[in-house]
Amino acid sequence: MRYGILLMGAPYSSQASHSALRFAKAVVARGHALEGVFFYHDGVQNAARLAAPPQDEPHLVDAWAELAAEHGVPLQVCIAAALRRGLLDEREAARHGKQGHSVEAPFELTGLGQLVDLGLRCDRLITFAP
Amino acid sequence: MRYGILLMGAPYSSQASHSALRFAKAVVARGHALEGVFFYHDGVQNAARLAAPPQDEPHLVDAWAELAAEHGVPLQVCIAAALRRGLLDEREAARHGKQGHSVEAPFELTGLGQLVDLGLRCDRLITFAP
Amino acid sequence: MLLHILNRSPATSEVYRQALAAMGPEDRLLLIEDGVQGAMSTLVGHFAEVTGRLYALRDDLEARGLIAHCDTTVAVTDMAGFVTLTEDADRTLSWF
Amino acid sequence: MLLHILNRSPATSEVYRQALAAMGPEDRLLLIEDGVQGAMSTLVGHFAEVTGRLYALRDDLEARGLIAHCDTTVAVTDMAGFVTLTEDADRTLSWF
Amino acid sequence: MSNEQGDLLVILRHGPHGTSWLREGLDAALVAAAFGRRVTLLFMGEGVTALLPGQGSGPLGQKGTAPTLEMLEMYDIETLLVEAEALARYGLDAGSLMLPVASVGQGRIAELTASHPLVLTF
Amino acid sequence: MSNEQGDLLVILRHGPHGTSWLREGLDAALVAAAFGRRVTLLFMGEGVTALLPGQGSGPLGQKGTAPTLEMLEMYDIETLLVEAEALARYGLDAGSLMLPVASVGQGRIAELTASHPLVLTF
Repeated sequence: MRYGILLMGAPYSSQASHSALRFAKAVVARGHALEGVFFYHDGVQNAARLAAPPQDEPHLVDAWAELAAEHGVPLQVCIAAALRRGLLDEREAARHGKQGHSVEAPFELTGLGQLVDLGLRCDRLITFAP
Repeated sequence: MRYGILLMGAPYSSQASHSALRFAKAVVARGHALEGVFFYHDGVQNAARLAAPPQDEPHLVDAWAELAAEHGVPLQVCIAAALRRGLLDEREAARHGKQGHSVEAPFELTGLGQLVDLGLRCDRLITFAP
Repeated sequence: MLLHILNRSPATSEVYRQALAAMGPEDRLLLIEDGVQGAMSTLVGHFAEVTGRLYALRDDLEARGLIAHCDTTVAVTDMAGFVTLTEDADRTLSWF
Repeated sequence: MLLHILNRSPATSEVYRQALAAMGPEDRLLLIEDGVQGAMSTLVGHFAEVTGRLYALRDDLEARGLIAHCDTTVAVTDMAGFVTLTEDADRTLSWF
Repeated sequence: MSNEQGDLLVILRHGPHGTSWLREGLDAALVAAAFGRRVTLLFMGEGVTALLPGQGSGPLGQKGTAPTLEMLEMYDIETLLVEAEALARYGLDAGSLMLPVASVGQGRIAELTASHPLVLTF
Repeated sequence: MSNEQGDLLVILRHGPHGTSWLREGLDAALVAAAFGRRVTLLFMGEGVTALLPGQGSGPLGQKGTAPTLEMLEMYDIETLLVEAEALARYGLDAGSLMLPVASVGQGRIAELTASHPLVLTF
């Protein structure tokens, strides 16, 4: 089956990111196709490239990037939710006249339409929220 | 009287930042001394220098910086809560081997001890949380 | 006398019980943000034990279209009044 | 048949009522995260109307020291079982 | 899409101003509608307070969600449902809300969640 | 400080793993204690579940808060109070928790909040 995940919780503040990542791995292990993870609301914080958690805690940003690298899962971040929260890639930073950026590949800023598309295209969309 | 504020909500996600800022202005207008604002939990997101909200919405990061400039209010950000959430100033970015930074003056990364100090030093500590 | 500050609605969250449990006989309770829903005549019964010591923030009532629904037993206050409430109290506690 | 997923405790949040209100007669309810508190024998009564269709995630029960408190009427499942539950259902809805 | 109910059910469970859930849920509904999807909105629990008349801007000038709700018709989002139990809990009357809505009971809510290909909760 | 109750009352109202409130509240308590302040902990509502024995690490290996609680004594945080009503609601017995605690009723909680120079809620 084709699965999609909607993640709306920030890492470290709530367990939503842990649950989503764990579910994603179980979906892939079961042989399903994970068509994408869409990050909305506070979930966009999962794309914060500067996150520096203590070494004895899981690094969730890196864990998502590893999932993308190993299984080709697109990591789509709602651009409107991200900009409000200070999460900009290089292109958006330039557009807004800001020095530096806080989001990088494999996370990609995209529109909310991609969430609707993911939800209607997949057989299952599972939401994890704070 | 001497006032302190503890802010634990992220801007845009909850009203806590709006309430705290509005209360801060009312405290100053009333002639009290606002000795500091301490940002903890998701409140550290108020220091996200790259925040780019739509132009018809209040820019909370800038509003805090204006409060600091006009009234000399220290803006203290819990360093442990900030690092986990991807909020690093130039010094911490260098220390963690990251290119770029997401926090700048007048926000300053500091330890939790400053919260206890603020709470015990002030006549009133008001907490705003999500 | 302490000022307790509650920002959750009694219709959605049990947190209001904690605020009430922690209140002394003279303490006051200020409803802010989504907490002002508790000032509605239909919900104010949750705060019966602190009648006369219950306040709600006008700005938050107005933003939500709740002024007309606010019970007459609730003291409506503006931001300056919020500051005064914190002055009058020895300390404040927030419940969220 | 839908799978509903609840991550809030009935002891703190009224959200469980929304999940129950939205459930059809065959739908199932999976408790995860803080929601697994609802599987405790002392709290499971909130879910009486879905007895036999109530599941709880083992990982989250174990992490919280709640395995021994879990009511015998609740079906405990692991992550692979979570995926199976989503396969068996037509869709899932999350309540938070 | 063959479903007469529409493609997408968006369940809104939060009031205005306190959090961004309502706004972000509405944004999802508007985008879906703009892409040609038929959208049904269901206001549950605290969500019914989103429909109170006479809302204002927030304390620092944030515009709130009422102006967005007033635009729903332009996006062809015309099916607005409210949970009957929530209306009762808040002591509100469906006819007193800022937009025309239909009140739905518990059984109907289960039918709605079962019949829409995509359901999002906010 | 002359107050025999101690300087700081930290009220913990969330369980482990689900959110970071419990950990961040404990961190504040530990820091205050490390700076020589006398700290009292009060577990209210869901917070009592922080004291359940037999907790494990989280699903991705996050260590949780139980190891931190076991270190409290080293920080001279010895006054651990739990809300009696919360124990009853969860069907727990004070004696079955992972640390020695005292159960306190509603009137005592109001006394505690009134008598501490600084009270923080998490």
